[in-house]
Amino acid sequence: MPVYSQQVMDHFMNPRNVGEIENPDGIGEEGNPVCGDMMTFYIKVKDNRLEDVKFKTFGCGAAIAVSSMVSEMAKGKTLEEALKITPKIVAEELGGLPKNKFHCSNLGAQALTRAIKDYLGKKKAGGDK
Amino acid sequence: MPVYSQQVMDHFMNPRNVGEIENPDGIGEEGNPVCGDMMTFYIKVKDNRLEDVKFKTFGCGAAIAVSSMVSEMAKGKTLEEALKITPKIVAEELGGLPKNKFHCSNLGAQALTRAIKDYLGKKKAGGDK
Amino acid sequence: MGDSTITKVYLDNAATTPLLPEVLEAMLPYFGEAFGNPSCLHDWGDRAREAIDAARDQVAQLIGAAPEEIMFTGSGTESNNLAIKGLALAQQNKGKHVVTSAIEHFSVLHSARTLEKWGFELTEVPVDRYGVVDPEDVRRSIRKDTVLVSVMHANSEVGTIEPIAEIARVTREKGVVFHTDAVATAGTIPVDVRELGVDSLSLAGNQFYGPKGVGALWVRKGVRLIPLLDGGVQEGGRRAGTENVPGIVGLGKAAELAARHMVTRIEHVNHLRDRLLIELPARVERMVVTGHTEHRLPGNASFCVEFIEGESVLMMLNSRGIAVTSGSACTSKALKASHVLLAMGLPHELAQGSILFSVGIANTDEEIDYVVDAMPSIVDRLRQMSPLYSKFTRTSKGGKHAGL
Amino acid sequence: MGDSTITKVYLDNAATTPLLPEVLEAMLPYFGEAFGNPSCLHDWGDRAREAIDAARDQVAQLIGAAPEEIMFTGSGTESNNLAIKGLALAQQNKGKHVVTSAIEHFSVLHSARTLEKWGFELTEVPVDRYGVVDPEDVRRSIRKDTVLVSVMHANSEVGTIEPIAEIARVTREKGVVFHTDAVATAGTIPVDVRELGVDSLSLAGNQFYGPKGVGALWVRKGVRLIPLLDGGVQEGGRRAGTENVPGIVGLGKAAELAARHMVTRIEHVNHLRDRLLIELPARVERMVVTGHTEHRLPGNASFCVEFIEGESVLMMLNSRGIAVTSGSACTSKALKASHVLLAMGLPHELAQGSILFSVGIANTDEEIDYVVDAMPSIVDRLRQMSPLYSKFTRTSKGGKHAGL
Ligand SMILES: Cc1ncc(COP(=O)(O)O)c(C=O)c1O
Ligand SMILES: Cc1ncc(COP(=O)(O)O)c(C=O)c1O
Repeated sequence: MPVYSQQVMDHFMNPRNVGEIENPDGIGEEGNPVCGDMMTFYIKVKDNRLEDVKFKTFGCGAAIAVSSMVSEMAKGKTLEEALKITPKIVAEELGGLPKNKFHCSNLGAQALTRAIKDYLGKKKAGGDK
Repeated sequence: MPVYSQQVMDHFMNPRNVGEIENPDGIGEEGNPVCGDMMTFYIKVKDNRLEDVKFKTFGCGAAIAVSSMVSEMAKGKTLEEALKITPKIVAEELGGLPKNKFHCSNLGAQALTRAIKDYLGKKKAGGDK
Repeated sequence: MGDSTITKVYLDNAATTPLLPEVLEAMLPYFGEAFGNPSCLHDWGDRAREAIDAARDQVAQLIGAAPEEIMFTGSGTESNNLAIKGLALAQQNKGKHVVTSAIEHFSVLHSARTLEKWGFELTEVPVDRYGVVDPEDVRRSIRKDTVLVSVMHANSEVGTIEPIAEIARVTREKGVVFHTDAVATAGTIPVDVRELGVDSLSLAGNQFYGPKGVGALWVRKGVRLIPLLDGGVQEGGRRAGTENVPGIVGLGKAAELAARHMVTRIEHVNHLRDRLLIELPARVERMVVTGHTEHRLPGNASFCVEFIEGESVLMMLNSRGIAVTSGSACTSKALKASHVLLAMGLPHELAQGSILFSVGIANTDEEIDYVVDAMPSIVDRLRQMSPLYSKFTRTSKGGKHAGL
Repeated sequence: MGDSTITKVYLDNAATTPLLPEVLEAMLPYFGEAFGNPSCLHDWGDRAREAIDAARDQVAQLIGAAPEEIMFTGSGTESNNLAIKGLALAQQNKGKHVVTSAIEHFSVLHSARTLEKWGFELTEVPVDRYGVVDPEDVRRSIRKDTVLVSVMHANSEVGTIEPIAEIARVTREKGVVFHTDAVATAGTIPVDVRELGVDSLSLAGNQFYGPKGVGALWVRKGVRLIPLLDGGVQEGGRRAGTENVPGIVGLGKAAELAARHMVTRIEHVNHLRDRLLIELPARVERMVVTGHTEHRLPGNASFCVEFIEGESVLMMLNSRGIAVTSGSACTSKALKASHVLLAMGLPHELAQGSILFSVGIANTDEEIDYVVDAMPSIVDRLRQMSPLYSKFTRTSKGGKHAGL
């Protein structure tokens, strides 16, 4: 499908890290079904690193590919590194996205960020306790 | 040429009565080169009949065919009969004309009428003399 | 079930249909030695002019019109633009109010929006949950200054056929010009402009096995229209530009074939369509039919699949060689849910899961087997990825599903 | 001289050109299995989309443009309507004055007249007796509220090529958008939008051995344009409607071939054209060349024949199998003398006798022999019928002829 790059097609047809994590350290949700795309990211953190990243996505081909790519890029990274995953980098790693699909790459990075912040918030709350 | 009927094509390709009459009894001119069509009719009258009719025409295919048809229809008719040749009858005899060529059939009948009136006027003038 | 040799199934005939070989055959001479310009006064011009005159007769025949009332255009979209803008502008000193339905094709809706920019007012009459316009709603929407009503004959996205003759009774009573967009119906189901009672009707060749790049607009004799394309005097001065002669010839031939084979075509595609309408929801839970059950375009099998999004279904189907459309994706490429489904009252998330199978005359029972077999695992796979589906399974699985 | 086996000679390439077999070849797959709708997200859609993208590259290449600046339309007429109306409307709060030349094609002139109805003012700059626009006249016509200048690249009726680059220098200096109608030049002579310095340029496939029913409009990136056809988001939202895929592919192929063979084509048609320009007036008294001698379209041999009317010459030539055009007869079918010739200062009666031979790449020396042989007797025959000619012969035969 020339609208989408080979990388997008690969991540769409064989998405990495689909699923949920039981008792995740952080959860991040972005988008909503009304606008057509919704992503939930689950993370497991160990020694400040993303030991595991999983996602579930409702959305178009790009949304699924972006989620998959973000999860793959994030896995194994430190939290600081993972927070530096920008929509632009995600789109580049996917070999580009059609203009009207840019917002999907925003959502992916945002959902991951939310999950990390969720973790950091909980940790802080836990530390404070 | 389906824009023109077979009759029009015949009269255009083989126009009858082209030419001038030396010392005509009447001359009628209609139209002008600015508007694209101009016809001159020459008549010879004997015993109130059109013994001879000739024309010269500058104009489109329809104008030439109309002139030819009018000349043929008029020849041998009495003046009264010839004055009854209307544009409509000319167009009918030609198997119809395209809408934007109707004015050509007007011109033909008018030029003939003018030639007859020219003759009648001269005769009157001559008779008065 | 499922013939293992099948690798490609085209079920997107609502987007465009394949050209019939007979139609191409009819067109070929006009790409060859009969290449003349119909406006020209010589043998080449004559041959081209005769060809488009013959095509005009064929199209007129298809819709019960007089040939001189038919104009050829470059697309269904152009026909609709010409009708909406041309009919409204021609009457603007009578009034500046136009009425459309809420589920018109964008070529009608956006033309009406352009009229709004030019100072017109626009009323969009609603539809019910099957996509049907109520003629009484049209009646209520008509004002003293209403100059044009436009309601489509059928909506290709959900297949619903509108009560055009009933609406025409209202517009005639009110003395308002009535245009109908018959792009989805002309050449597919019987269309007779006198029986429908409309004043203007648009159609497109590529919807019934004719060529792309050619459409037609019928306007009842005596109804005034301001041209969209100014220039030469082609098409009676109402649509300038050198005529697409081969395209017009193809449209004519397609019209002739459509008229001749309409009954058998309808039977064929409705048989396959009915299989999809019945077998898919039987195999896929929470896959619901959209549109009207009875007043429905032949070949149209439109659904919404809960918890997943249409484009991803479409892409998965494509990976199995199956071509379909999601919502109005093909014409809008927009990310928004179809305006048609929303106007029918479907919730956004359900509308996102729209998927349209449109059957054509070339499709077979084996192909339908293949599709019915492919669909459940695709839906399943996408639902396994969907956070909406996990929420649904976590909560009462037997609960009421959203919408419809 | 004159090959007796010749029975048909097409010398009306200005009206439309025959389709090249290679072009039809390129189009055929898109009438066949590659019939998809380019907007659709499946393999059929992809194949069609790739095809129009490739054609966009080919057309861009022909005129030195960026592919994304090219829009496909349904004709040269549509391109001109879109440009004139679309560029003017997009700037109407900057000003409501447009400038064209007096010899534009009706698709430009009548679009400008429509703008007048919408409250714009129009200035038509004159031409000299060769049909040339003076860039200084354009400069003088530009006012504070001028938003668009449109001057054609060449006039196909008399062949005159306009000083577009010079005019563009003026419009750029004044900051006014400049459109040029290159329907008669693109694909025929070198056209480079950057060298010309224009902001918008229209072209049509059937002028250079491509298909009918397809044109293109180039608009410089960043220049705003209001669409003419509202609807889907095809062509970047600037021209809605399902694309004429085979037509677009054909236009692309024709553009590629035109670019590749331009030099040899020009040599060929100019050789034959020059024979007509020299031999016809040598054989037919008072047959005068119209248009510019140097800045002239290849293949264009335009004349006025005194004392007779063009259509009758055309019909006589047609009876001998020779296809030509008189004035703008082909596009206007009007009875009026060509507005182009009148703008060049020719008297009406002379303008009535206009006759255009337009040579194409398929014409041969033998055909020119045949035409040169046929012409004197035809003119003679019609002059024998002409009252103007008898007046002329009766008065001083050696006198000055009218006009020129
Ligand atoms: C109902 C309706 N109207 C108009 C159109 C526009 O036709 P086109 O895209 O051929 O211009 C379509 C296209 O599918 C349609 O379904
Ligand atoms: C200079 C010029 N512009 C525009 C056009 C219009 O092109 P079309 O009739 O293909 O729409 C023509 C047609 O010959 C032309 O010569």
